[in-house]
Amino acid sequence: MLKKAIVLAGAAALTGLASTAVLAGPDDDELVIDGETFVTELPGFEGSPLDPIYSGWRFRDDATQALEMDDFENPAFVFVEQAAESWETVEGTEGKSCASCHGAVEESMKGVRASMPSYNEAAGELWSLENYVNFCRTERMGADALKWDGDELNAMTALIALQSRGMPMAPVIDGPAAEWFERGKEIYYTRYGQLELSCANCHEDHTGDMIRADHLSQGQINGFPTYRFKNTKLNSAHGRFKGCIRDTRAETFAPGSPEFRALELYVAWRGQGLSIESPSVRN
Amino acid sequence: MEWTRRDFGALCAGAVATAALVGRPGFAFAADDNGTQAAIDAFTGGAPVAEGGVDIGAPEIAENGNTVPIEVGAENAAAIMILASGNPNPGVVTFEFTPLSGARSASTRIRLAKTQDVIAVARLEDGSFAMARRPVKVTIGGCGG
Amino acid sequence: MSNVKPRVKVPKSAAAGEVITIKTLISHPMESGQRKDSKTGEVIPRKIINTFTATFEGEPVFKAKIEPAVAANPYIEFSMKVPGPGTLRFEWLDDDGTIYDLEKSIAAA
Amino acid sequence: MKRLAPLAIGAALVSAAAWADTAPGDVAFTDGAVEQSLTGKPGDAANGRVVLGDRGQGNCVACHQVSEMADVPWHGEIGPPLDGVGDRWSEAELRGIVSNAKMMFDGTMMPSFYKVDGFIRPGDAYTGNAAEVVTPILSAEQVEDVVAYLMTLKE
Repeated sequence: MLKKAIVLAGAAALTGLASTAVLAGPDDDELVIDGETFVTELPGFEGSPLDPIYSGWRFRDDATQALEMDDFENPAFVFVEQAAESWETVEGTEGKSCASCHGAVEESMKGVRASMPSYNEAAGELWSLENYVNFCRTERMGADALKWDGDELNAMTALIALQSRGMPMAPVIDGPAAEWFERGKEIYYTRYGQLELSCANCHEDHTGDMIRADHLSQGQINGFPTYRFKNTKLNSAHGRFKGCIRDTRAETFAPGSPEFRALELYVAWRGQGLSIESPSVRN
Repeated sequence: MEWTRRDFGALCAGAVATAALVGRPGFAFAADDNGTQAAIDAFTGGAPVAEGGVDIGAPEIAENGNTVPIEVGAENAAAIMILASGNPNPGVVTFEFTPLSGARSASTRIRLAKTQDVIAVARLEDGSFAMARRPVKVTIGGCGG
Repeated sequence: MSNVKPRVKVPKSAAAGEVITIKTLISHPMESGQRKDSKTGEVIPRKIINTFTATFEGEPVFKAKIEPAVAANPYIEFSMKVPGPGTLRFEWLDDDGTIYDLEKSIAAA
Repeated sequence: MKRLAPLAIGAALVSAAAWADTAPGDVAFTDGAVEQSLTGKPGDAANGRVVLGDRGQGNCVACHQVSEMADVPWHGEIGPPLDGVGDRWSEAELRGIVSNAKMMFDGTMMPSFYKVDGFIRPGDAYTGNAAEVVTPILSAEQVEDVVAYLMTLKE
């Protein structure tokens, strides 16, 4: 007898029908990983454009959801393991590894992902987690910067983000971050490209609706980096932003650009309070 | 009739054995003849194939054809071959069991190029063959491009 | 990623006669041989994990003959009836001839 | 009056030999509707059906359900179902909505399928690169084909 969620008994009559799968909204499933229950739904906070707030996990089907519920079955973890080796590996001219300065990733990186992206005083700009990693590489290790949204950098941010898994998203948007937040908000509501679509058109106004065969989520980023079936690798939030904007028949911004860092801050704020799921699994 | 995607969860091909027509000659793959029948023949050596007795677990709708979880099982199976009748090539994977196997079932994740029937053919320990098929709808992306 | 890495999940201990679930996953692109390079337009040669085997103390437990239609980062899950304490050995055979392997010991419960 | 128009245009075609498609910038909207055919000839409803369902063309079913197109998989639910639109709207209104729905429905999410200006960061199709020249998503002929198909969707 087969045992998985994917073999739940169901009606056999469905097979002939081709189109229109209708599901208005998220499902009711509970995300539990290693005995820990994750917050995938919460009421909107004051000023929140969304109420309730949902994790994208709630919009995926059972088969996709199941892969995130088991760290072994979650393919992202092979890349996390690779990054764990990189963490200990000396690279660059200074003879250092990440661990040389930061020690055990489990200790030093705990909670870091929760406040990303964050304003960096010294740099005078908003930095994503990737910026911090590459700063260490180029300025402390004497190593080359890793490519934005590339496999190696996404694996490293996944390893670091994992140390905050289960903690609430808690970006800081005031002080010097405020202007970045405003810029991100402006981008979120701008109707880009020849299709003239903003993030909000799909992810705010049509959450839960089907766009062709895709079930629209709120576009939250609490699961990034995420392993996607689409390209069978880890994807950064910026990589995902780029894909969405490209699909509006627009000239995209580049991963790592100030525009996408601003957008990342704004979208992180829209999902504040959601549990960090990184590295998540999506379609 | 209104149904939700959630309801698609999935179903066991064992429970829909009616969909699994078999019996070797005349098992036509007219619409999707990618060599599926030839692959079955190669596996069975042309022996007759019984209907049912093989379970296939798969999502009713796969959110992305690049990674479709699938599980097959058959009592007393020595080997189970999985075929994708609508892929460019039918072969997917063949599992071989032994006396040390706990259950005669296994799972993996497969690529399906489009909506199609997944087929599982089992060679049982007594040398006979059994087979089931199960439709899987494969989604396409939401936007253009 | 060139960094091919196998993972296996097996209970650390089990009683004789117990049926255990074995989960395996190897990071591998499973290049199907049907994809074209987006820049050159040339077909990217096939390079997949084509065979997976599991043995227990040298005795065969399970084998999978794999085609390009198995998804990238191939995941295989199966079960074993534990004969007693001993060592499981897993091997993944790449088209290029490389064998990736891993061993896991099971203690008596 | 409307019914006579094709005849008149047909006659004009015979004499003028070459009818130039109305350029995207020259489409005349009246209360969101476009009276005049963009091509000067009737659309091909069968091809319009293809345009509606093809992801590389109109991909209209990404957002709209069409019962008559049940053979085309996966219809979205962003916009209203199109069943019966041939009764609810005139041909001119449908032509206007397909060409530039924002002329009829202010702020609508529906893309403008026959428009080449006023975009923010327009791209070269789905490459993510900047567009050097913006061409309409659908050609004048495709718009007319879509309109012809939509006119067949009667309750």
